[in-house]
Amino acid sequence: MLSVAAVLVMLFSALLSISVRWLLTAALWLAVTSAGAAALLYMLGAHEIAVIEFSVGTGLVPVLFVFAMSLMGRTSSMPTPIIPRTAAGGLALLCLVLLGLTLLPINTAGQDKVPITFSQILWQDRSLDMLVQIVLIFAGIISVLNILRRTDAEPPGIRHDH
Amino acid sequence: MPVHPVILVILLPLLGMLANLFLAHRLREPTPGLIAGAAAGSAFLAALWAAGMVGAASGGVVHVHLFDWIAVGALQVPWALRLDALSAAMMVMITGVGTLIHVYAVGYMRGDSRYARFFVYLNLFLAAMLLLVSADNYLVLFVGWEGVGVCSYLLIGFWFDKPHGQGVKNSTAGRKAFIVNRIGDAGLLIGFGLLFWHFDSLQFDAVFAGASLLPAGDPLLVAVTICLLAGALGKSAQIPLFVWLPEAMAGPTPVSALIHAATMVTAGVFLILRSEALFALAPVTGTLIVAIGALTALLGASAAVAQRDIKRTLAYSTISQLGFMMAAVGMGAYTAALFHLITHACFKALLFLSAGSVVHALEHAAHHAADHAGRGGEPFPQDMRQMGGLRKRMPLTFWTYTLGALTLAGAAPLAGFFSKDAILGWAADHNPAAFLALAAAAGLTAFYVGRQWVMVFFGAPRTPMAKTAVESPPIMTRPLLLLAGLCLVGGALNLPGRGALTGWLGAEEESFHLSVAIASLALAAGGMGLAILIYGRAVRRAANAAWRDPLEARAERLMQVMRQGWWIDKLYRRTFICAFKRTGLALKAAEETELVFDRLTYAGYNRLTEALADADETLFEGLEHSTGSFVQGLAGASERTQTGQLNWNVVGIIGGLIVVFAIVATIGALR
Amino acid sequence: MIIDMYAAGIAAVFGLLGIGLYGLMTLRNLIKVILSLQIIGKAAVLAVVVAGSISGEIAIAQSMAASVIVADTLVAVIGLALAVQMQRCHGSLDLRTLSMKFHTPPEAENGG
Amino acid sequence: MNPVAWLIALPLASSPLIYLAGRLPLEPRRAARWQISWALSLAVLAGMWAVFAAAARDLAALSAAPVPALTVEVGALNLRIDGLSLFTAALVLGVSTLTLIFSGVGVSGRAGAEKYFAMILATGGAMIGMACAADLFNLWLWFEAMMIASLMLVAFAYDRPAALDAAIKYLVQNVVGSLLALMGIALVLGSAGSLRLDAVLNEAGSPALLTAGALFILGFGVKCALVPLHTWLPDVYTHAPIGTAALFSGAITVSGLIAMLRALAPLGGAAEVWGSLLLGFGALNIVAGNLLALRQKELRRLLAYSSISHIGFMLLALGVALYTREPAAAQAGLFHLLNHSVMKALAFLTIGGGLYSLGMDADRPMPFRQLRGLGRSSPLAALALTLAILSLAGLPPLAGFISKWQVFQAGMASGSPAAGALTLFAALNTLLSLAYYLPVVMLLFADAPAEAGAPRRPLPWRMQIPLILLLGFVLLFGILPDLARLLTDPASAALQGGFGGLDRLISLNGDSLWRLFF
Repeated sequence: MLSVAAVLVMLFSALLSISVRWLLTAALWLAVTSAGAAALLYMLGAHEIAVIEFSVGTGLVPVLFVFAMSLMGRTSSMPTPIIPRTAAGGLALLCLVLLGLTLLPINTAGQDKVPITFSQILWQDRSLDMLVQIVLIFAGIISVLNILRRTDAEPPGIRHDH
Repeated sequence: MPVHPVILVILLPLLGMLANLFLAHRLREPTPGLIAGAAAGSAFLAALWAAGMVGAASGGVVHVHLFDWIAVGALQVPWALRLDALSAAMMVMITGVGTLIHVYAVGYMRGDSRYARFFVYLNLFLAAMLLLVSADNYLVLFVGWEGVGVCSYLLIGFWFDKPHGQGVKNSTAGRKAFIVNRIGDAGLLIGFGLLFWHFDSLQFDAVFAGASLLPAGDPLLVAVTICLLAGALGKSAQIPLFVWLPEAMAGPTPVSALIHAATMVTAGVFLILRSEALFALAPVTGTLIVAIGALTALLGASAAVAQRDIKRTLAYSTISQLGFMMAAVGMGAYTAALFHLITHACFKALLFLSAGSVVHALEHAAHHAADHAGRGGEPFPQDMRQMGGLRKRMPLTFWTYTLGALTLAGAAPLAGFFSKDAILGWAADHNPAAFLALAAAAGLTAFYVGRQWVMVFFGAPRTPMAKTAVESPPIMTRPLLLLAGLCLVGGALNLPGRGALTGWLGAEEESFHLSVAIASLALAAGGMGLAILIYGRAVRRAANAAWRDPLEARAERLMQVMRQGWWIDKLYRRTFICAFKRTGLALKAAEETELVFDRLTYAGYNRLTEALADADETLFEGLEHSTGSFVQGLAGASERTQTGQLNWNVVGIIGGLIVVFAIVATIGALR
Repeated sequence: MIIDMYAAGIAAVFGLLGIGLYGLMTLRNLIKVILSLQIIGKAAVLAVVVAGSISGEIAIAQSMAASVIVADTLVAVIGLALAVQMQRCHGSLDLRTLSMKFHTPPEAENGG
Repeated sequence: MNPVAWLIALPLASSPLIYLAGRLPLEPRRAARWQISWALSLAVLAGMWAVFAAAARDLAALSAAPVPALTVEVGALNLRIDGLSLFTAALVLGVSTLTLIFSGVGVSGRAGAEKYFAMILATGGAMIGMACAADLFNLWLWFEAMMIASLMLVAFAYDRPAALDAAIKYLVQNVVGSLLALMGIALVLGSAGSLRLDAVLNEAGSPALLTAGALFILGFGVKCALVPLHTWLPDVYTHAPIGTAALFSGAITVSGLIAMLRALAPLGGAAEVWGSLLLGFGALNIVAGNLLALRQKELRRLLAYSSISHIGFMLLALGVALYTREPAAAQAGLFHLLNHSVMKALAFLTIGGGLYSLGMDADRPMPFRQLRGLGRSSPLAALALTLAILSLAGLPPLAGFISKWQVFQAGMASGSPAAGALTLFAALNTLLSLAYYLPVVMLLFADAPAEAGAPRRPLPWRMQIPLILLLGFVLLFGILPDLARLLTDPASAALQGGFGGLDRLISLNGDSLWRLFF
């Protein structure tokens, strides 16, 4: 029952976070969604990832949003959607229904495997993934550095328009 | 391995092209032309050498394998050349006429700002055309086929930078030629696909061997031949794809002579000759070809009667003569078709080059006279109404032109008489309806060529530029003399009863009838006589360019319709082309269609011509608005889906999801 | 009991995916769009863990989920950086005004 | 560690160095440090070519194996270098090298150039890594890394709202796509418990795996611009720096296709389903790309839509390969992929060079008319663009004709009526494409309106070299297409091997799909 409650909290807060007018509130609702997700992850047996999700999703990401908003000085926005809400809702729903139709009945019989610890998998077996993650982070940092470059970095005397 | 002469034939023009391409900026005026001419001339010698090898070869065929090209799975297509009587005859003709035209162009193009580039294109064209005729499989043939298409496109639009919108017109003409040809090419490609699908090869020998195992009239063969025919109709400017050729005259005259009269346009006929083994097994297609050929011969000849432009007359004449060849191959008279193809190359090149000499002279005269002109409006050196009296000013050109005209009209014993007579004689034996149509076309031919001859050379000069024109330089007139000589003796190639060409090709065709020959001579004499009678009187009275064509005075609207190629081009423009440009409502289209039927069923000659004149404005306007654009409408509609807005883009993603999952769910459920 | 958890997890994946897609279609503010992406990202993390839990490969699934969380956070950071820069150069975060400006339809350019 | 791992490690490890080299405190001559990182990048690429040659040699030595592959073990995960990886590596290396040489003139004079060069290498390394991945999730991670790295290439002009807008679309749409693909991976993990790409999943027709495959096609399909998912592509091609456009059209876009094929391989039992989906998307791409290109007035946007239709040709061929297992089709599809990369890289680089020689800004969207007079100001660029466009239009004997012809042939030879009909349809569509290619060629040789004071610059050697090389390839692949088979043969063998022989086929009634429509 706890799991159902977590799911309900998640869906409710996710809905709120995309529908509230104030961006700050939206970011906070995202944090609640993340907390719900962390709880569900814990119940599914993914204890370590639950902690990571909680700290990143509830701690770091909303802070990032708030920081970005403070840089922009924007707090609220809710223009009329270009695509009517009902149409969008219908499309999303149709998409889910078709996905469900294709997928179900899904075989959810659990299997027992020899437990290998998370850290062993993460740092040894899948160390390649870790290496790729370093690439990912490096690329991301460079991207952000490039996007948020200060304009006065341009040296004089270099032609710009060729 | 010693270099085979066939390779040389293709390689020499290619070398000439490369030399001009890379040395152009170092060379002064006549040198690039001389290099190109030398390349063409040496290719001619190599072609003669190659032709000499045909007889010695076993089976009359030499295969020259250069290297592998495509080798994937079942598809094995090498770069291979084929030397047999047909390709040797074509190569000799192309390089021979080509050399003379190169020499002529050295003089004609003097002073052009892109002198060297012209010869680069011309040599490239020769190489492509030679590749086309000497290919050993359909794919190599297609390379040549597209190569000549590109060269033709580049050369038609060669003067794209002429002032007063003329340049734009020239480049539009080039593009039109290209696109119309591509319509045929699509058919050609599908035909190749079918051939490969069924015979697992595109080598001529393998395909023909495979085809010979099929019964005559096999649906596959009919489909293939119709696809190949589509390509041939585009290249050889036959109904319904002839509309590009009259406009192709926008190119320089040597180009018109070489590409759009003597060589490239005969590629369609060549394709059918080459695929003789397939067409012989598909009589249905043969009948279709005869019908198209005979109709085109008539249409071209009648349209030529009404032209005012000296080159457009010849262009329609080419269409008509190609119709003769098409009708011939359709009836199975392959040797006669090849014979006429060769003689036509000589006399049409002669006519074009003579016409070019006239235009060249008038252009220069107009240039000099520009200071003290002013009367008679803008001088237009290709308009025959502005000529007259050139017989005395340009005697050499006059005589060569006369010879060409007589050959075209079919006067004995010139080359055209024998070749045209071979076709007519065969038609009389095999297809009376085609015979009648072709004979009528022959009569019209004599008439329009007589009309042109009189209008250009006789009477008094009708404009200042015609008064001051002088004979062209020797570098231009000497090739004329050589070509005239060929027209005189060309008939000897395949005299009735002692068919050298027939024997060489290993064919057995004989269809000489004295009665047919006499009838055709009578038609030629009658047509020319009538033209001289009508126009001789008219030019004597005419004093300036404002004179009135005597036929136009009688049947103005009919002449107008004929002048515009029986409005077929306009019909396309207003239907297909506008389909690309406008959107219309289906309802309105239905209304307009009714209008068309109303108009067309209106009886009576007077009413018809009046209605046609009306229709010129209303019917076509209506069609233009109503046929609407399917393609462009679709393009517009799909363009509107590209909002560039992220929200809509996501809808696209979700749409894709929905479609894919609908399909996958169905598959899952079906299992 | 554990079966319930799987069902709940699958329901959460479906629900979050739907909400995220709906948000991407209806929201015009760039920041909200990035927020919707985060919601779909959570759905994906949940999907991985549910799948691992079902097949008994929970450790592998956890290791994957860790990488996915990192990637998602990076996406959020970059998206926000783009939004900040957009606000600086263009003064608006409204997707509609953005695209209207940069996607000139061909008609507009030639006047016909 | 197997030395061939340097093919991936070298660019990724040197990428930070290149970035740092560009930040050297050379205060008086700041532009010099960008030239240093340019030269350094070029050196790294040269090193990669050397490793590539070694890997090709090693792989050739293994040719006795049914599907030869070199293995690099990292933990429990492998990197597997087979024919398809080498094909991808050649593509990436070729396009990156030439673009980098080309960018030595334009980009390297601008602030931030060091980031651009570093990311070209990182993107390339990640893409090669992706093609070598042996694990489904690892593949996804490489794919994601490549996307983030290439994003910077799009957003290089950080002060231009249009470029930012393109970057936003690229980011959001591709992240949606990759998250969908990730859900597909989760499904594979959940129902099979294995993520190995060389695994054979016996229940390929089960609902979960069918869903997973469909999610792979859609998810990776965003990157390779399947038609309703393609909408980010025209904006990126139009507003990104010209070098980026060349990289995208030459390598990055098709990486989605390669990732898709890799990810579908374990689900090879249902190859008929994937094949028929790809066939459908192929036809859709060809039509939509052609129709959309018809009305474009901007050359770069036109080329973007033409890319979409060319991707349709690849999808068609690969669809035939999966649907009917016609071996020539995979080869034809990969050959067309290669040719398309060459032609498009040539076209985009030529636009850059041409605009440079006309004295204009190459990184903005470009209406056709700006190209007027290119024939006079830079004959090389005009010739290159003409041939690139004629080749794209499929004129013999250029490269584009041969591969289109092979696709056509493979479709006709497959014996499947559906595949045959679709290929025929595609062949007819090529006609339509001429209507938009030809006007461009005409403009090139028209005279320029005399714009006051527009300086004409000769093309510097760093711009000429890539143009000449690519031009050579367009001609070479047309006349000697068998040369390309050095690359495409092992690649298509690896592809077919990945999907398994006929013994792995589960009798899945793929034709039932067509029966719905015919």
